[in-house]
Amino acid sequence: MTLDTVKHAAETPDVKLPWAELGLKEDEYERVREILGRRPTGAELAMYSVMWSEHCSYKSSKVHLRQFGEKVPANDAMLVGIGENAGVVDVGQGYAVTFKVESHNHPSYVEPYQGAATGVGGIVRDIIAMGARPVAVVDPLRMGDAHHPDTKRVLPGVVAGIGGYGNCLGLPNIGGELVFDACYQGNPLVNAGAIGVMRHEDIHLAKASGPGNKVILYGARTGGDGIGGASILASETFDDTKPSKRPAVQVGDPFQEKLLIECTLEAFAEKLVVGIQDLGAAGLSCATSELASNGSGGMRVELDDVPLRDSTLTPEEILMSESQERMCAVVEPGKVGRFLEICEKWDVIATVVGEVTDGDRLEIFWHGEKIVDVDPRTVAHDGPVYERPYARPQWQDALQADDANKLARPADADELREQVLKLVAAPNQAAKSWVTDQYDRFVQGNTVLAQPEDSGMIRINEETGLGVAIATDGNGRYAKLDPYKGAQLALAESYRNVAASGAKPLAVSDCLNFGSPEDPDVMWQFAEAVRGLADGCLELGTPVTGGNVSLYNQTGEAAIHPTPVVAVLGVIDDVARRTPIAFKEEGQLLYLLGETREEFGGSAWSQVVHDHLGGLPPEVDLGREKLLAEILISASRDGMIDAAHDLSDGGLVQAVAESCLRGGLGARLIVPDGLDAFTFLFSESAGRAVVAVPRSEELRFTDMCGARGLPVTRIGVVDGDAIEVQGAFTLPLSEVREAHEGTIPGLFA
Amino acid sequence: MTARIGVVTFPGTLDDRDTQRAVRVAGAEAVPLWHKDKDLKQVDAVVLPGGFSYGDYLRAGAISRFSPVMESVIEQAKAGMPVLGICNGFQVLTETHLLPGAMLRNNHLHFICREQKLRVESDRTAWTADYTAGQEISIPLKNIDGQYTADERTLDMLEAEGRVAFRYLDGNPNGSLRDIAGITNEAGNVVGLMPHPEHAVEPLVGTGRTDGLGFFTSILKKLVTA
Amino acid sequence: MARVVVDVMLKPEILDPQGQAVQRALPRLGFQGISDVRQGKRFELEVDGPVGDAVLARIQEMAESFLANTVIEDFVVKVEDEKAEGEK
Amino acid sequence: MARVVVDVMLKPEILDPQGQAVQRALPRLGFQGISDVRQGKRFELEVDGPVGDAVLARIQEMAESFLANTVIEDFVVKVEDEKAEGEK
Ligand SMILES: Nc1ncnc2c1ncn2[C@@H]1O[C@H](COP(=O)(O)OP(=O)(O)O)[C@@H](O)[C@H]1O
Ligand SMILES: [Mg+2]
Repeated sequence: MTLDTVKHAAETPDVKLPWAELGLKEDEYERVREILGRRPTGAELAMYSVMWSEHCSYKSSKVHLRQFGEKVPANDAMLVGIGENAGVVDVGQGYAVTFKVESHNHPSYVEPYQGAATGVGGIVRDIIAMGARPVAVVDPLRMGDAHHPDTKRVLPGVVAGIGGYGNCLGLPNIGGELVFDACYQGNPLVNAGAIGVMRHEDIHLAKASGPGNKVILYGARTGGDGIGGASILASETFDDTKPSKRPAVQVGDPFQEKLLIECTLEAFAEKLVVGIQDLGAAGLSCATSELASNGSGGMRVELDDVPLRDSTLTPEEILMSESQERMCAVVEPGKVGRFLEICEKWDVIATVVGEVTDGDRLEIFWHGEKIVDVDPRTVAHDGPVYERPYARPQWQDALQADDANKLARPADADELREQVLKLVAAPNQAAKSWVTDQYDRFVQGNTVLAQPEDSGMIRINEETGLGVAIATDGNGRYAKLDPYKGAQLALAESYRNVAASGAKPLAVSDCLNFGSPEDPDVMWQFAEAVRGLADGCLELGTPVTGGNVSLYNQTGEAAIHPTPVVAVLGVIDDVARRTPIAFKEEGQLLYLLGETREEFGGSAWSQVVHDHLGGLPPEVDLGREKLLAEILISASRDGMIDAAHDLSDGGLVQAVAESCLRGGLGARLIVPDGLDAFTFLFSESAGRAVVAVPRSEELRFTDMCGARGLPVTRIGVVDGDAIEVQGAFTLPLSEVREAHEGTIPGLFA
Repeated sequence: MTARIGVVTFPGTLDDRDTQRAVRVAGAEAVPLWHKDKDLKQVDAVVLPGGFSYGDYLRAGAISRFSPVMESVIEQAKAGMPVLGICNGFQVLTETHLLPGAMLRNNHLHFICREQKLRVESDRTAWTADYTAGQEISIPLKNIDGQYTADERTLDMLEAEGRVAFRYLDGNPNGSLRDIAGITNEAGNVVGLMPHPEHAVEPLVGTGRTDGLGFFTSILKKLVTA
Repeated sequence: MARVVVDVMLKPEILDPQGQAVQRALPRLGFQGISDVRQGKRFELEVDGPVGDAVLARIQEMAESFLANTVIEDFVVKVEDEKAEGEK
Repeated sequence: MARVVVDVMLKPEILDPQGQAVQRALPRLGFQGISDVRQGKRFELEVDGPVGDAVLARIQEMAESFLANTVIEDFVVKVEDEKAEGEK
């Protein structure tokens, strides 16, 4: 077998390469030839094909994602924006926080445990790569029908994988979601988010500058993971006899990753690192081309120096391998010794594999021969950009016309009571502690709030009490009815959750999960959702700092509901004033903030009682969301409320039930004038929250709401051991608890 | 004068920084100890904190047990130095045979993280003097290999000698025999338990309780008055 | 009563963090000359009645669909020869 | 190069939660006639050079002090007969 060197490629222009098998389109391959002025070598083709994939190049989504950069709200918190491994925001007192959400959907369907585990591993490396110590993770999940046998395979595995990896890494899991819907049956969504904290001066970027600086690969050895494509390249074109037995599934090694975190942070602390990049999708191809293209010069890499787990790997495979738990650092020559010492201290394998050059080429060598010679920018940044056609689906009007407000409502108080129980016991509304109890939420000793609170909250400074909060939300049912509003409702809910716990919403990360971009219906959903989110962020003043796009979540013609998952990060100057959801003091007054309208489109009630999805989602009023957030934060600051819980799917009754169960006390509710009991309990109007106010603060609180123009309605009092809706029904808390807490263990334990 | 309490870090230890914080909150000085280092830096007591040392890949605690630092800890523990093993630390202590028995996978096979009620059965150990025997406390529990097991003879001996230091209340979380959550050696200087007192020393974080602080104040008083 | 053993090992190309951790620990414990360690699972099944071909086929199926995760693991089914045991 | 296998199983008197979970699941999956399941570990060691008595004694020692926790586990060390392999 002859090595396909650059020289060889130039001399043999007519050799056929398996570009189609590697996922490139004909025009894309032609573009590569044009860029290089010759045919690519096998190694170059490997690099272009992975870097120009949908996953790495965002070729279908780019034209839309630009809006996040264009519609940027005036917000001086943003320190690093879109384009880096993760965005960074200023949270005060010299601290910066980085956070991001990513998807690991498909791998988690194939191998739930390892797929989900390596998803956590990947997002955490993005956080380390920014210079931060990871301090928490979150896991927004979407699964198929709760009663489907395959869900019993996927969910327990996913949960065990997220726990297995995150627990072993020592990262508290402080939030997430679990939503079931048949639309996710063959395409479960496993999104994972992470937060990291650093001092401003510790921010690191993925760039290789300074000719002569060394490129160090450290962490796990490189194996044949995730290189199906490259194996084709190796076997079909260059060596037909070679067995292409390469694993499609990666196995995570959280212990290795823990060592990686500690040794990287130690190197940062000693200021040894000029630039850094994690190895995720596209492995070394991505790390070298991105580091080089973001830096000032070129880069030269000796592939023979990469430590291998499998000595039969070809150079193409080494370049494409997605072996987990690896990082790449750029270090000045004088500091290499110390860097390697730190790696050794932590038993982490580290190897100098190349150096920054003063040229502008990325050159990669194998057995002394040059097998890659490219302008790294053409690999990392000049990928194809598609203007995919999109159009409002023909079925959209009919879907919206199928009005949920016209569904049969409970005929009497008994039926109402029954539906309340049914709602709180439905898999989507039921308690998720069977899941969250498999996650360590206490490790690191800074967890202020975790599930089932509205947001997860972490203290970042023990002396001052400075903390951050995070919430993630995304209602695919709303987004299906109207993707523009659906995206804004996801943003609004996440924003409201952060504010309800007393923190000030600051910035956004998102994970956009959609079907195939080649379907104009899906592309329209995507375009609308991005437009909605960008407009919403502009209005709320919370910039999008980064995120992830996951497309092709569909089986045959059937796409998942458009599912934009939005994470909002907030800051709280002193975690001592956080607001929990629990009703804990008898006699405290319950107030409903915001307005309740007859809004049942996409609601939990319409799903649980009628198995219906149609009509319009709730109205969005972001001005109102802002006002509500301000009131919730002021009330927390001035000690006017003891509990707050945002209202979302399931409406008021769901929120009250959760707050009662959390605090172990009941509530007596009075249906306000102008509302019927059904609408009061089940409507999903946005921009609302329920708060518990100590009697001594009642006047001050209602005056504040009045003065600022936020509708506020007294709806009852914390009392007894039942949820009583006056004039309608009484539900003993024990009965509510049994219904709410029994479902998920009943299905999956 | 205050006491110097060493907190060991193995590769994969997770709760070392929390344990150092708990030591400080109690008013003692926390001294980080490194697994490759035999030197105990003249500490007065040692805590082996929780986590997944070496990923718990062979068996929880099995690989760390052979570290240089443990050679010294074993030697000193036998000479009477107070040693507390929390969770993974407890597992290490059973692997070294400083404490009898062993840990199995939880009977339900899941990692479990929850607030756990315990009864302090013995206030005669170096780490529990600030509690009273029979006192009920509530601290976080979080593990997957937390099912305590030992043969009947050992269990009977532990009971007879009053060496069951903590017992689970309100439901056994993992199938541990005789609801055992923690035990002590004969001399009372070496104590191991699965739940995490270091996560319950401040009202604002964790479960919001401070029921775990007594471990650290117990040892501090003992050392300072000694 | 017969015993059937199912050995389940990660496929050779799959990373085995557990085996690696053991291997790396060996030199520190003073054991030299072991160039690779893989850690897998061993299931011992006590079967009622004789283990004929039909039973073995069922166990094979059970191993494939349940005991092993064939995405990442290989397995071997063996009827145990009771006498060969007991080396310890 | 030779392969030595160390099988580690929980002692018979120790409750085996993993084996039990497997056994409980079998009837639901349609597998009858298995009266007991125990789950243990299998270590495959690749030894440089020939496996003489001295090497075996060392591995025995390694199993006893490290691979198994003899408070709860028994172990068996076997030199693998390469030809007997490959049933799958
Ligand atoms: N939906 C999105 N919203 C905002 N930013 C996005 C989105 N998707 C991707 N990005 C940004 O594009 C950049 C490249 O993303 P990606 O290739 O996933 O990064 P990485 O490889 O570090 O995970 C990142 O800065 C990421 O935050
Ligand atoms: Mg990255």
